[in-house]
Amino acid sequence: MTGLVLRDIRKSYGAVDVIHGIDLDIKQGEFIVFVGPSGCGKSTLLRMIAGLEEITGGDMTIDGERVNDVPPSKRGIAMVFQSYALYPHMTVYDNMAFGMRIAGESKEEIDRRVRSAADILQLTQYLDRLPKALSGGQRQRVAIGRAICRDPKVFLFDEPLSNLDAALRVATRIEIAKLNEQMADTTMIYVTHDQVEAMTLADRIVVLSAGHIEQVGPPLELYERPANLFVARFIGSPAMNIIPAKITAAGEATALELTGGRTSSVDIPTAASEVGKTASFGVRPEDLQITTGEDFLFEGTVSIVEALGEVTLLYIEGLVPGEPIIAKIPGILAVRRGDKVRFTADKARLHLFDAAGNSYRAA
Amino acid sequence: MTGLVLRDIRKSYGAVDVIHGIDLDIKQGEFIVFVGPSGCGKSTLLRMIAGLEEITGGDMTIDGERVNDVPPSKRGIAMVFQSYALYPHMTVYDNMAFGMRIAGESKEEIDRRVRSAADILQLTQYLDRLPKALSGGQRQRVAIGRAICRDPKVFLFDEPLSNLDAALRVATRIEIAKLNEQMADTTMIYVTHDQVEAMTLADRIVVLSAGHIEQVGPPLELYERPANLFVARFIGSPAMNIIPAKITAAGEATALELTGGRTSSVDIPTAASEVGKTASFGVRPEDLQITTGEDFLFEGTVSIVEALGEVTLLYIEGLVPGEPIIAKIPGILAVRRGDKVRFTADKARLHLFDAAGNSYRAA
Amino acid sequence: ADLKFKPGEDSRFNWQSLEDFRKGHDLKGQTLTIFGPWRGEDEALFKNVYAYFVEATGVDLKYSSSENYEQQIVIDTQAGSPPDVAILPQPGLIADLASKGYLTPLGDETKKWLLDNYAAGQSWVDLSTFKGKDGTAALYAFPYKIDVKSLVWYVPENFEDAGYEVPKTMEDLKALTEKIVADGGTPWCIGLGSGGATGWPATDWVEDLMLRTASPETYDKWVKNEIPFTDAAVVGALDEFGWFAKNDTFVDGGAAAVASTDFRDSPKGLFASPPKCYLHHQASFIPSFFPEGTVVGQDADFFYMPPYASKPELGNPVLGAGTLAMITKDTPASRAFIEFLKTPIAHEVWMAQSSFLTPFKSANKEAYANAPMKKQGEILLDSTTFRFDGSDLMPGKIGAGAFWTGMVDFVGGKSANDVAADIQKAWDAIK
Amino acid sequence: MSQLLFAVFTMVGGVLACAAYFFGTNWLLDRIFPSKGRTGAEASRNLRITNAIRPWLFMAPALFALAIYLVYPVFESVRLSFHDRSGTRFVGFSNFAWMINDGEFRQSIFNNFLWLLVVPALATFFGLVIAALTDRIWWGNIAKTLIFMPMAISFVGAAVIWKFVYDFRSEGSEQIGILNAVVVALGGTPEAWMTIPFWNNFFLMVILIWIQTGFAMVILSAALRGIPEETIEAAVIDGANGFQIFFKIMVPQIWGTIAVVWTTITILVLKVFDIVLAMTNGQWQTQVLANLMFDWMFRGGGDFGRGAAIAVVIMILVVPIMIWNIRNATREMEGH
Amino acid sequence: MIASSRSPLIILVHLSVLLLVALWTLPTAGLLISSLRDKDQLAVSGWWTALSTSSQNLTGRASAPDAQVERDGKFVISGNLTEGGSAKVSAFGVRPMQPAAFEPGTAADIGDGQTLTVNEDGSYELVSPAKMEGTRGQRIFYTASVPPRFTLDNYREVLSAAGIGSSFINSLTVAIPSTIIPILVAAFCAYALAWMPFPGRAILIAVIVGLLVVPLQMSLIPLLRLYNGVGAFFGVPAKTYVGIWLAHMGFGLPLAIYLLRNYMAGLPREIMESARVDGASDFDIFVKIILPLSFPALASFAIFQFLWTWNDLLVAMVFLGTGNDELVLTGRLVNLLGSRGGNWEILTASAFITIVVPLIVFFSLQRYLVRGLLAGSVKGG
Ligand SMILES: Nc1ncnc2c1ncn2[C@@H]1O[C@H](COP(=O)(O)OP(=O)(O)OP(=O)(O)O)[C@@H](O)[C@H]1O
Ligand SMILES: Nc1ncnc2c1ncn2[C@@H]1O[C@H](COP(=O)(O)OP(=O)(O)OP(=O)(O)O)[C@@H](O)[C@H]1O
Ligand SMILES: [Mg+2]
Ligand SMILES: [Mg+2]
Repeated sequence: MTGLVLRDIRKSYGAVDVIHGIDLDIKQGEFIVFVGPSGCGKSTLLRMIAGLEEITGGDMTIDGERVNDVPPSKRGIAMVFQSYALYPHMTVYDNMAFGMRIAGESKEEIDRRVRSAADILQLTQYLDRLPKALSGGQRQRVAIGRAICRDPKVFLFDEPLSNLDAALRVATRIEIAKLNEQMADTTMIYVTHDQVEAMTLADRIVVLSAGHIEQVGPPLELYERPANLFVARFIGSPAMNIIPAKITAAGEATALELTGGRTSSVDIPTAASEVGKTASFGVRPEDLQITTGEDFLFEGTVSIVEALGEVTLLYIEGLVPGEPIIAKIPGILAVRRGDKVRFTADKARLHLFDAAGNSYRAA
Repeated sequence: MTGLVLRDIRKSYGAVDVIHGIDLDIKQGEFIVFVGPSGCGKSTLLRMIAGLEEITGGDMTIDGERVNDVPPSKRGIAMVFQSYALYPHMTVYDNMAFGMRIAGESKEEIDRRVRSAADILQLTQYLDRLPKALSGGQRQRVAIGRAICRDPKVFLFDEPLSNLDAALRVATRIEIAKLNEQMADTTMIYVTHDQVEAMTLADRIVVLSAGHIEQVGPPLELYERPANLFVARFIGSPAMNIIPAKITAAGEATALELTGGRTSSVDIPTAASEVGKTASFGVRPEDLQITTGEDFLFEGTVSIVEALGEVTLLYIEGLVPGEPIIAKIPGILAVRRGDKVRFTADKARLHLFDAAGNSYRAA
Repeated sequence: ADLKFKPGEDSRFNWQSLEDFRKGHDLKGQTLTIFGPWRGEDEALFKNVYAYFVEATGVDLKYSSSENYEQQIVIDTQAGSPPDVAILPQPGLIADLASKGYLTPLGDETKKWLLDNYAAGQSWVDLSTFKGKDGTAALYAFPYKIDVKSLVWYVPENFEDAGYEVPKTMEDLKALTEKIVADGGTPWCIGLGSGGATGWPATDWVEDLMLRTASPETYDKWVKNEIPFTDAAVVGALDEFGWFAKNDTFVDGGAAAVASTDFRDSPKGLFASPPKCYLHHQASFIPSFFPEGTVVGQDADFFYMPPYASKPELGNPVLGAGTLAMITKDTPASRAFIEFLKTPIAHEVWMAQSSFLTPFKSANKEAYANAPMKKQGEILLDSTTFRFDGSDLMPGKIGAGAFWTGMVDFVGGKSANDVAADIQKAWDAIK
Repeated sequence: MSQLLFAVFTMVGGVLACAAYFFGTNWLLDRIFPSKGRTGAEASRNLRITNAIRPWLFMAPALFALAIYLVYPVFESVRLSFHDRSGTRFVGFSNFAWMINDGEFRQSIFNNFLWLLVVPALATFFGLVIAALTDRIWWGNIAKTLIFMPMAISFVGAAVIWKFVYDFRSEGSEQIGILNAVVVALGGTPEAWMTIPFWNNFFLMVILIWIQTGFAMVILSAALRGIPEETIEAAVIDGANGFQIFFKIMVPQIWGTIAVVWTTITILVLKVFDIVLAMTNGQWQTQVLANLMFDWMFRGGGDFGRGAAIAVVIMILVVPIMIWNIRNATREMEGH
Repeated sequence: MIASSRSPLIILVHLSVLLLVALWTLPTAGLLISSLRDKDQLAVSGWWTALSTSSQNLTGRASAPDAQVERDGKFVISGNLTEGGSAKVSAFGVRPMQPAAFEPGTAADIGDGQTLTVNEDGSYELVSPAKMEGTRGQRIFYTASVPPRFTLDNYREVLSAAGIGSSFINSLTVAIPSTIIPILVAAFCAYALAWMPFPGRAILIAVIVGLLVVPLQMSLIPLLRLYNGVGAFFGVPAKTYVGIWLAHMGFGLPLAIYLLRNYMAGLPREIMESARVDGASDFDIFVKIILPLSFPALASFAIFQFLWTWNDLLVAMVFLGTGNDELVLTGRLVNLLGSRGGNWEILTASAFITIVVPLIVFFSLQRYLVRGLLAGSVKGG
């Protein structure tokens, strides 16, 4: 049971290289989430796994068998397309039943599975409609329904929840998680832009950037120990605050001088050779706390206050010119625009990256 | 400057009634966000405002003039379609320039505006591509770019950021906010499923459900004082926990008996006539705190722990059968599945709804 | 325009007639449009003729033709944009045009001219006289360029090798037919195929045989349907044709092949090796479908389709066809053109180029391009009876419709009586 | 050279004049009822007016040409159908009465129904199959060109071509028609295909199918290429094989176009006459309505009354197709 | 899709297309080969026999007696039956009924003491003890295997016909505007019928479909009358290029509108809406969105309209005339056929000459029948 193995997978459209060599081992039954900036190649990679896109270079094996040239229908996959790809001439019911009809399932079985999927996705009352009479979210749900009606070895989801409202999104996410639990042998590969989805669903997250892998690992590992600046910024919302710094002393803990003059020390060991080098100091918005004491990490002026209800986002100017530091403080605060605020943070939750952007912690 | 006024707007597709009578006053320059479950009629309403969908009943006026029959091109609107609706035969540049060319802008002006929009949306390197060679997110950005290139009286956005990654979404969101600030006279109407977008961007949020308005108000008002159960559940993620209860004593504060036997009291005044009635008690996941003391609100067994990094979600079974209570606790917790945990909450942040679902607070 | 034969040079031509004509006709600056049936090679030949007319009058002459000339002339006349002069091979069509008032009578003078100058003049006048719109009969057309149809073609050398003689009577012809079969050969090549006009060659057979079994008056009544198609005389002629065509051993390919063999292909059997047949009944135009290089008179020849010895009272009837010129727009130029056709030179020039026969007595027989042409010309001049192709005289729906179809049915196995009844029914329907 | 210049000049002039009409009238309309830069009420009133007028501006040249070239002749035909052979004397329904009693007419109606059943269905079917098959092979364009060729060949050419197919020579002599050559090679006896009653209709139909497949192929191949690729990909993922994709995904999505092609060929079949005219001219019981009409119109001077009466029948036969199209169009517009 | 292109099914696809192409081109191939054959062969043997060496019964003729030479007291005529000697004689005879009576090389007695010898290579020798008389040579029947022989004579004949060049230009002058103008007119009309709401739209569509059936022949006379009337009124000739363009347009419009409307109605609604929101008028939308997106439909219709006008004879004859300077190519070629239309060799060659231009048009417009023109424009089913 070797699952899905990608070896130096490459893709180019004519002269445009889109995927630059991906190596990835996906175990059977694993839930893998691809994240990455828009246009980094997630959909392309997914489509290559599905067999819809020719693989320009490299090898792909499923269960030990090279599948580069195996047609999609023989790969045992189900896929939710980013653009839905519903059959415009079929009703919702038929859209969902199509795959099973092809597979020759019995009428009752088809009906049972379609209705249960429709139930989960709150589509029951739309079963007789054509896609063109559905809202965006409803279409997306039909696309999901079509995939979960089938019983594949590998599930591929391309941003399946992007057009759903929060409640439905949570509900559907949980359904997908359940599905994953019930079908322990089924591999799921999932593309999303939603941090919560990525963090809650994934066994491992693959962070892609411009056609290559930045980091692969379980969600919390990526959150707590991002391998590099890119991952650090990408995982977590709002993104990690990065402050240019200089290493002033190495050892078990590293002492730094931040831009703006304040000094700090982080619980990350560095080699003596690093002293004097420039580095990037990182702290997540949610790790910042407001303090009135003197032992603060930095101080700044609030330029924007965004009250989201459960939390409040503060945009702090003054440290890195042009790039506000963001702080995410629970609850609704009395802070106003223009206030000067001091912040502190737990030393263990600070991050440090070298000039090339790689984490010192990982090293 | 009366802005946009909707009076008893209705829409039906044949026999299907989709919009059941919407009354809404939008002031010029306001930023209005429509939220609501998938399929509730947001896109339809937006399309009616744009003039793309015939208005079955009611009146719509812009600046005091009835526009029911005014064609889209005369309404001074720009729109981002949920399904992008790019011109497939034009490059990204031409897609964005189209509206200005029609309006007869000068070449330089067009170029300037297209390039600046492309810059904001990180599309500069794709300007010469056709839509079919773009990723989903890139297409969506082109659609946004097309709208912001123009200079309309009313901006209509239908889920413009749904396919973007978190970082880009934040960036674009901020751009839209800036745009809104710069163009103080421009009304913006925005459909989204993203709570953060809704909360941060909106002057007022309109919560729609099944074709009618549930509540209209500034974001924090909706969060803090939802008018009814629907809004309460809809705003905030994860949704507010609702626990059936019975009013045991009325007055300045109301005393309750929750399902499961615990009693509680909320800082909401009720009339004496309400005593004995069933009600719904609500508490937001983020308002719950773990306590070890005896003064707890309720106790339950943790069935799922979702660690998202900055917060941890706990699913608590045992109170309402089949419906877990969710708690959102900052940080990464040591709580495990199966643990028994006690929760408490700030009295001021509790909610109470009558049997019909309306909030006692609002009354 | 270049003149094919230099005026005054060849004594075969009556150049004087051209000079005489030139005097009374100056048409400089006028135009004349002629619509005719001749295309391809024929058109070139005709061009050489009218060149003299142009040269003499200075008229600007535009000739045009069309594959679907029948349709074209109907459309043009109906729509009010007819040519000045139309030349058509179908008296039936001309009758129709005349009855709708689209033609200009040529006048008594022309009638008299025809009576005087054409051999069997009365036949020609009768042929060219039609009822006008008001119902009065008048001479509307001028016969010009005749085809003789009563010809049987053969290869003299094959006859020589087999020891056959050219038959002088119909009885001989039938005997020869049987003899060839007895010798192991196939006597006849008959092909009725002609695309949409399939069947017409058979009508020539029937007409030819009709003239040899019944009186010319009966023939005239027949074509006017004054006797029904089912008349014994007609059925008899049909059966005569059937004797030849419906006997599998008499025709190449058997009776079944007759209807579907193209008339243009069928004479090729004469020249095959070994010959597929020895005899072929067809009009004077057929040599253009002989294999390339065939010299008429040497490689192939014809004899007059003989009459029955048993019916001497019928004499030597000749079946023919031809084209008739008429004025569709009365202008001096179109009048002049008809006048031109009355000059011997208008006939001789074409005679000298081949494939042209004329009953015009004043045209010099020596002008014929070759011996076979001359021989045909003599057949025409010697005929005691001349009759125009009957199917062309019948109404279009019959002569170019039911009759054709009937003949196809006939060779396909239907009895003569049934076929005649069918055709008569169709005729009744259009009355 | 001067002729060439003249040709180029007239061509450019003609096309430009046509383009100028559309630009000009449109510009004028916007000029007369301006809405840009006008105040609300006036602008929207003007807009309503222009919106009501503009469709007719767009359609005017087409409607004009249709009216003159097709509608007017239709009325003329109807008028003629009540008149005698020269189109001058009113004769009431006698032409129609004659028609019903005419055996040839009944034969034609029967044959026409045969044609209507067979030709549109087969031509569309082959066109569809070929369009689909050639769509994804590298030499598809070449294959399509070859199959399109019969369409491009002039009718006279086609007649010769089929002569070389159906030609019949008696048994024993060398066949020059390939069909009989094959029959003989297989040990059969040659047949005069065109003369076998009833079946000869089908031999004629083969010719029209052979020609019209190119038409169906071109139109359908344009439609096939408009199918969203993703739906096919989705079907591939759903495990559908080539046939299932073709019949369950592609065909339903271009159903509208298939109907259009079918309708067009059906109507064309109603009008078909040149094949029959050239091959048999209606003999051996192959007569069809259009050829019958042609025959009556032009043979030997023509009988306009009867010709027109047959034309009227042909036009009446198309009415069901028109009704069906109205239904389709209204349904489609509701869907919008 | 790429991955599936390697499945065994694709071989089946190749094979079936091959079969269909073969079926469809076989008749035309016959025409092509026939057009390259000697005209006498056309009606005598099947075109497919022309491809291989065939055994044929032929008739030849010895040289005329005036070519005889006296040799050893005998009179001899010799020569070769097969020009160039490419054929191989397998038998010969001197009587039509026994064309294969003698082996090559044997001396056949033909009476009067004369003997004839024909050798395999076609050379013959006629030996007579007495001086031969007459003007014609002795016929010789022989069976020979003749290698395939093709000739361009038919084409040469057609192409060298007078006036073919100007007819070609006439045809183009008729066909090109007759293709472009109706497309433009029909496209506007189709757009209005597909996307502009107005009362009576469905009926209008149906009427246009109905007009497809109007038989061309019915219209000719009333129309020509109209033309003559208009021509007389304005004092211009009735038969002009403008007249024929309009006629072709009128006859082509129903199909054009029907096809184009169907196509345009299928374009995604959102694209049009988006343009409308962008401030585009109907005219803008038509010119800038609909036209470019309708290229496949426009191209396919253009192919047909061009073809019909190019191959048309009837309309050109009626509306342009049959005179020498107006004759279109089809008219010119038909006229070459002669009054009785029997010259198949000209028919075959001219069929191929006329087919060239439409095929070029087809091939060059075919690339507009593109795939995925709408890809990336909208998302959803
Ligand atoms: N043509 C139609 N015929 C019938 N019902 C339709 C049609 N178009 C849309 N609807 C229905 O109208 C309702 C509102 O659709 P709308 O697109 O406005 O939803 P929405 O709020 O935008 O949803 P989403 O968030 O999923 O995009 C949906 O339930 C949809 O099914
Ligand atoms: N046909 C094509 N030709 C050239 N480039 C293409 C083509 N299709 C996609 N691309 C490019 O490939 C890159 C990867 O596209 P892909 O759709 O995989 O992105 P993605 O990661 O799914 O993005 P998103 O999150 O926006 O959907 C993009 O930059 C896109 O512009
Ligand atoms: Mg993507
Ligand atoms: Mg929507």
